[in-house]
Amino acid sequence: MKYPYFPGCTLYTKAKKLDDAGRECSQKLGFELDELKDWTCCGATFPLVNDYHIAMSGPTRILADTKARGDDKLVTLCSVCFNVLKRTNHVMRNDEERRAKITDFIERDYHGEVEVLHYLQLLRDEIGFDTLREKVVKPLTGLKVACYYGCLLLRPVKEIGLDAMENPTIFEEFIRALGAEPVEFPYKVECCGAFQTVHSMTTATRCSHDILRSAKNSGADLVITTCPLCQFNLDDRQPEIQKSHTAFSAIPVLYFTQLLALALDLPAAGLGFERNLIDPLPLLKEKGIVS
Amino acid sequence: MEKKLGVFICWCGSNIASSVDVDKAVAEAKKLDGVVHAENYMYMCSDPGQQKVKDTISEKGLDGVVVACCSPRMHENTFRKAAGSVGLNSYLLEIANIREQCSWVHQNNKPLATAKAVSIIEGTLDKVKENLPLETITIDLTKRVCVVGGGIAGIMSALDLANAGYEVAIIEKEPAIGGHMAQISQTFPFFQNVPQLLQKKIEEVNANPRIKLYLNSEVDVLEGYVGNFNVTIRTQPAFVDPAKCTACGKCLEVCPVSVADEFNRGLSRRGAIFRYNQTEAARIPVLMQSDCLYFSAAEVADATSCRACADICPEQAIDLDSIRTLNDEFVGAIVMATGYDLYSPLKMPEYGAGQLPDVIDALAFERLLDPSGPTGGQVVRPSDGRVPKHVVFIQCVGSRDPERHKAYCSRACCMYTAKQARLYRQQVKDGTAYISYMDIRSDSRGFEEFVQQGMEQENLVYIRGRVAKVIAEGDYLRVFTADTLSSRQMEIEADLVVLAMAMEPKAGTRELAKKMNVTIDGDAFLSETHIKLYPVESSTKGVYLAGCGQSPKDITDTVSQALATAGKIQLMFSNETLIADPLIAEVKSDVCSGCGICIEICPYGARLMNNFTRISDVNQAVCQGCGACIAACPNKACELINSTSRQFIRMIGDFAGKAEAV
Amino acid sequence: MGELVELTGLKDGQPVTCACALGNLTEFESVPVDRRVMVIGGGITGITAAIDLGNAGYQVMLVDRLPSVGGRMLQLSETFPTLDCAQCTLTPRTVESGQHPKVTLKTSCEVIGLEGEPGDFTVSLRQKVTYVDWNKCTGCGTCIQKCPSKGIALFERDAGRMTAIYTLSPQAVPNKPQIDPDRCRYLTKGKCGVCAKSCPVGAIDYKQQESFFAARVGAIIVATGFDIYDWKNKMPEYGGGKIPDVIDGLTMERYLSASGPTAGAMVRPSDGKEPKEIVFIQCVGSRNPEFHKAYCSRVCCMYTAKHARLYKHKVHDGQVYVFYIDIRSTGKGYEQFIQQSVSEEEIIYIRGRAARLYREGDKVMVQGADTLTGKKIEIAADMVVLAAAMVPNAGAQELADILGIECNADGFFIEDNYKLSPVETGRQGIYIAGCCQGIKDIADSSAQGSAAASKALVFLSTLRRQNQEAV
Amino acid sequence: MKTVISRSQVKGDFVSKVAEISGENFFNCYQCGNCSAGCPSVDEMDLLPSQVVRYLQLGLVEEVKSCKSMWVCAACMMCHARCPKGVDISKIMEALRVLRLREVGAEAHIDVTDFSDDYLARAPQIAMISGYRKFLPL
Repeated sequence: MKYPYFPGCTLYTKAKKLDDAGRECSQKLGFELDELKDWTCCGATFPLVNDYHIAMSGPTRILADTKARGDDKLVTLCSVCFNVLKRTNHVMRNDEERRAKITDFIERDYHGEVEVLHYLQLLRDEIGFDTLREKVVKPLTGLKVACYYGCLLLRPVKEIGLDAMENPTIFEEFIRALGAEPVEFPYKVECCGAFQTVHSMTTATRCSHDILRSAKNSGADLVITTCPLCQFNLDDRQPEIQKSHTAFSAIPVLYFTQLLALALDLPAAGLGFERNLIDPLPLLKEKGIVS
Repeated sequence: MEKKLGVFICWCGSNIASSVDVDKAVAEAKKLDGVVHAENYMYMCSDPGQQKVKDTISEKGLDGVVVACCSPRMHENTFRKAAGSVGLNSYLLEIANIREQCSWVHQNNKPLATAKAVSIIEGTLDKVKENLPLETITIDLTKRVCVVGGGIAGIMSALDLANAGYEVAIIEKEPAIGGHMAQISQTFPFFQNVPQLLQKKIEEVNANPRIKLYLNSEVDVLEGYVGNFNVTIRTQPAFVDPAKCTACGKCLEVCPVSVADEFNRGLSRRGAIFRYNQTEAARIPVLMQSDCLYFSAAEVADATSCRACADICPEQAIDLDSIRTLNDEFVGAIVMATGYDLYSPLKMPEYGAGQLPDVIDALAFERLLDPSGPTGGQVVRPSDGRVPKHVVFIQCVGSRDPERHKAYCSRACCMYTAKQARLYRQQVKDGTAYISYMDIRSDSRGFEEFVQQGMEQENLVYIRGRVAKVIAEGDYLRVFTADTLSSRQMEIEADLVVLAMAMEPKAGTRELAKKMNVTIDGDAFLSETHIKLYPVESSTKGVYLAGCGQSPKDITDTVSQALATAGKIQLMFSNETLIADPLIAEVKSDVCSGCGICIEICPYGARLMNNFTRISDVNQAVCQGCGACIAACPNKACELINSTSRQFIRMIGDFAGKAEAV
Repeated sequence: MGELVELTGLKDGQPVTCACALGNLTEFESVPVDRRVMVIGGGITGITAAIDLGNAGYQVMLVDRLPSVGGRMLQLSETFPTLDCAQCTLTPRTVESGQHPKVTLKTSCEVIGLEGEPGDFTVSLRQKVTYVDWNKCTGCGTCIQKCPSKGIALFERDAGRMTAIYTLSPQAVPNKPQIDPDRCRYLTKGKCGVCAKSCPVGAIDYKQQESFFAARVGAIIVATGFDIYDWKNKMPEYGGGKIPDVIDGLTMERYLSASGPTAGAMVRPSDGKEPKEIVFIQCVGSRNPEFHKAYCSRVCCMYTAKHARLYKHKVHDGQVYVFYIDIRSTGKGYEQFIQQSVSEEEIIYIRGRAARLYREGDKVMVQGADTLTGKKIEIAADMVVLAAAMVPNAGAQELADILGIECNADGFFIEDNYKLSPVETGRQGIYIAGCCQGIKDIADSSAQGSAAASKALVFLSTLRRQNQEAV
Repeated sequence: MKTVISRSQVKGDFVSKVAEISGENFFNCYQCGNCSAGCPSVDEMDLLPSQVVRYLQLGLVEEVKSCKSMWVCAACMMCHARCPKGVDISKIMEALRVLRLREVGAEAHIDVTDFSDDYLARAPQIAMISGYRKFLPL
């Protein structure tokens, strides 16, 4: 089975590990991620004012390209890209006036025909977590995982509709399928500070601390995310957090595809753990997941 | 011979006069064929206005009248009565609706509105020309009442009616009457002991020979019509024979089942056989079929069915094989006192209800406060039985939330929350009570004072802001809120959180309303006919509404409403028979082929096949003149009296003509 | 009360001495006393109770101090939350009460004494002087057209003018005029007499004396209603009634009413201009235990929102500000009504009391605060409407003493039990309903009217049964 | 210091513009404060989210224009997700931001030269691009 795939800028560089693992796993799981040709940046933020059409022309073009290939689905791995494409698609489907303006501008014909899927969603709805459980080679037994959703995978619910806003479960179901144990923690849908990391670092640091503390208090060994920005904030803020909160002990923050890869017994070496600021290997070794 | 017609045009203050030129309308009306009199007046419905109509009828000997004013719903009766009082058959008077159907919808086009008004008047005149003088129909009246719901509304209504000398049947779903009031500890604003108040009323009910109780019962079928309802009542099997049972309690001890106790809002557990509550009225145990192993064994293979309770009972009072029963009650009127449920806290995941044991709803807190409750009236945490030192009460949970939950205000929460917080503080002297609110709604006599006292004497901390989230941290709860008055985001560390959940109509109200053919609103509350003039009358004649099934309200207002239904029914019963409108269907016996289509189509069961003549008769008492059969009849054998096809075709002709003119 | 002594001697069938009394008293007395009820107060509550009892076959005497029934509701423009015209809703009921064969209207009439016991009360009443023989009067209205002396109209809340001989409204039931002795030229200066001359049936009687009569009834329903708090004399901070463009809510009703003094045109009192910026202030005298009334007047939040909405319907480019403490919209559909008004009409609700009003040029300066922004707010308004507290009608305490029932410190009649007997008083056979028991809206009032009627019915029918069983 | 409110200011251009491009009706808000209660950025804010809407209701333009809150909003949309009246404050914040950034001579709110090399080496593109979009003049 072939799925059109949009990696996005970050996954091509800073978050390569997220991308690589995702692609390799797909083969193990019996489907192929078929990367779009000459794709462009999605814009990284969905324009929240209704007169900022130019910001939507990028994502619209990506969607129109997918349609032009004759496809009706588009898969993404990055929460940000997912959110931007999904919301753009929502406008294309429901806002006649703005759709006309934008498609005229980029000279493409598009009415929101494509369905935007997140990799997780693909696993749940197209592959099925039960199938996934069967394909797992190395169950991550004994690993306590805090599934951090963040904002963009879920909100706004009416437009994204991936899962419930307050108590989503897709991520936990995924983790159970891998044989690991998800821990409930109250901050799983709170914000990490997002792009404030380039403007108000204190916000990002404080938000990250709340999330990580809550995850640790709930007994988590590590935190997983779908979003490079979340991963960056949660991982890279930790040294600073430790300065201000001496009691705080570090906790690794991984991409969900990295755990997936481990469970499918892909070599840990190829998973780019060296890029993690907080090294997960000691923990993974201790848990007997990597030798 | 042609009728002498009169036209009376009402200004309705400026409601009509501002967009319809009433003088021009009069002038135009005078020109119309058969019209011998036309005039206008500021309020035709007023005393002098009606006097004009009466005087003109007698002076000019009118034998047809059209009053052009508001909807016939408002004033048809008013004017027909007036006409009748001076000897004109009231069915020769018709209303031409030139307000709702004309002036209100054409406010910025006076000439057009005026022309339309005139054509409406002309059409109505043509109808009147062919109207027949009619006499009202009399219907038998059974002076017995059925009250659906044994909460405080049903009890008070039943007591008044029974004391007035009428027989009453109360249908209660639960094993005991008292409703939600039985779960409540004390009242606001006077801290009266609710169990005592209620017990007195329950005893009055039990002592009253005219009141018959159907417990564990529901309405199965409703047939008939005002004055002559036949209510079929389905009663769950009474596994315990009250005549034999001595309430020794042995059965309670041996039952192996343990489930959450609904009456105590899950704060305690009970067996499959249990006492519904602690009131004297419920001393006889009841057996919940759905929980009992004897019955579930039937489904589960190789399970030996449990008979522990039946076997231990020294009186052989328990018969596990007893069956449900059906009874018929023939009554003249029905009171719908179906009451409310609390909106499920599970719909508020952000408050952790259902997951966090120390987040409870308001009725659960009432159980904690009740001396006969699961904790003997001690406020303690469900999780570990500790006395909570910091309690956060959250108001408007699910209420005033059009986006995700209920748009309406649940009315009683502000007051019972203040009461609960005060009672808590009176019990836990070193405790703190925080109340998260948007607006404090203490609007009845003594309520405002009650809340203010709470702040002054029990130092209740009111925080103006909606709570965003409640999470568990260690063994306490963290409440994320904001105080919009000090403009601060706040986090409160609480031991217990109490949710003032929205009130919603009792589960099943929708279905019941359908059975009783009573209309409901978008939130499934029972609809009254007119919020001011007919606040307790339902859309179906003879069916009355009381209590929270109609809209959320406190006990006082519920009781007022219940008494009002009793009053309305007493005055209906003060006559020996009922009078009905003769504007119903009739059958041309020479045209009817007896195909029976009308019988299928009639929503009131008013059409019956006459087995002797083989044509379809009309039950005059039941027919509401809806016209369904007229539309359905393939042979045009049915007509609505005084609304015949001929009359309507003429009226349409009039409008069409005018339409071309404009 | 000297006359009371001899009055109590009155027996059934004794004719009423006063010529201005309406209604056939002999018919009222044609039924046994346990089938007669007196309703005191002819507002929506009293009328509802009276008609219910009449329809139940009881003879009812409906007593009101004013010359015609209808009460406060007749003064209202349109009613929340449906915006029905109050006239259209009420007039059929007033008319019905006037025409009902079993209801006897006693207007311009006051209760002055009570004897006897539950089931057989003897109520003494004073028939006030009207200077018009209502039995002769046909209500043709010529006198009113001809009367040369004009003055402030009670019914119009100072917003309109009326003649010295008047009916409260064009829809008055009964439609019989009476003379205001303080303004009548003949009665003050001894010359004029235009009404007497113009009356086709010679009903004017300048020499008319007040008279007294008694009525025996089985039960009594008290529905004496409310009045507006005397803010003009008690609240100097709001101009004490000296600022022409500061009016109270009930006066606003008259301005908004199609049948009001301005025929529904939205103008301000001072110069008849259309107000473009209008400020509503809630809780004026209410929720103020220190200086005024501790209680909440319950209906102000809703009628203020209604006023704001009706105002916007008339002045599309106008701006509305509402000073409030808490928005209280607890009835069926009320919350939705307020939220819709705010969203659609862009009404600005400012959370805080207005501290002071003063006039500057042709503006009314409003000094208030918004506790949500934490700012002191000042608005230069064209007009200000005060939602003044509602209080029990004058004389509630006296009536309570006469009837032997209880009144609280605020003058509201006290029921037997707040929860389970909201309309019964400490005294059997006497019931209370409507705003005299506690401020409430029309829906709750009329429901209570029916509730009181029910209680009276139950009491009397039980009494009859007991008597029969005794025989 | 007292605040004078008038019709002209309540219906001022700036306020109307914010309403227009955000597509939100401020008068839907009944000031329950739920947004402020759940907002992650409040610590860095001078006006609570609910207050920003409040100021717009009253047309207090200057305070709103100069407030820090719009700049520290992380557009996490939690406020909208829980708003009982369906007001999307993230849109209002964005509207305020872009109107400020569209002004002639609008200043930049971040400076790329501030960022250390190893920060730039690690910070994901999405962070930088979002940053440019949210904080640099258009």
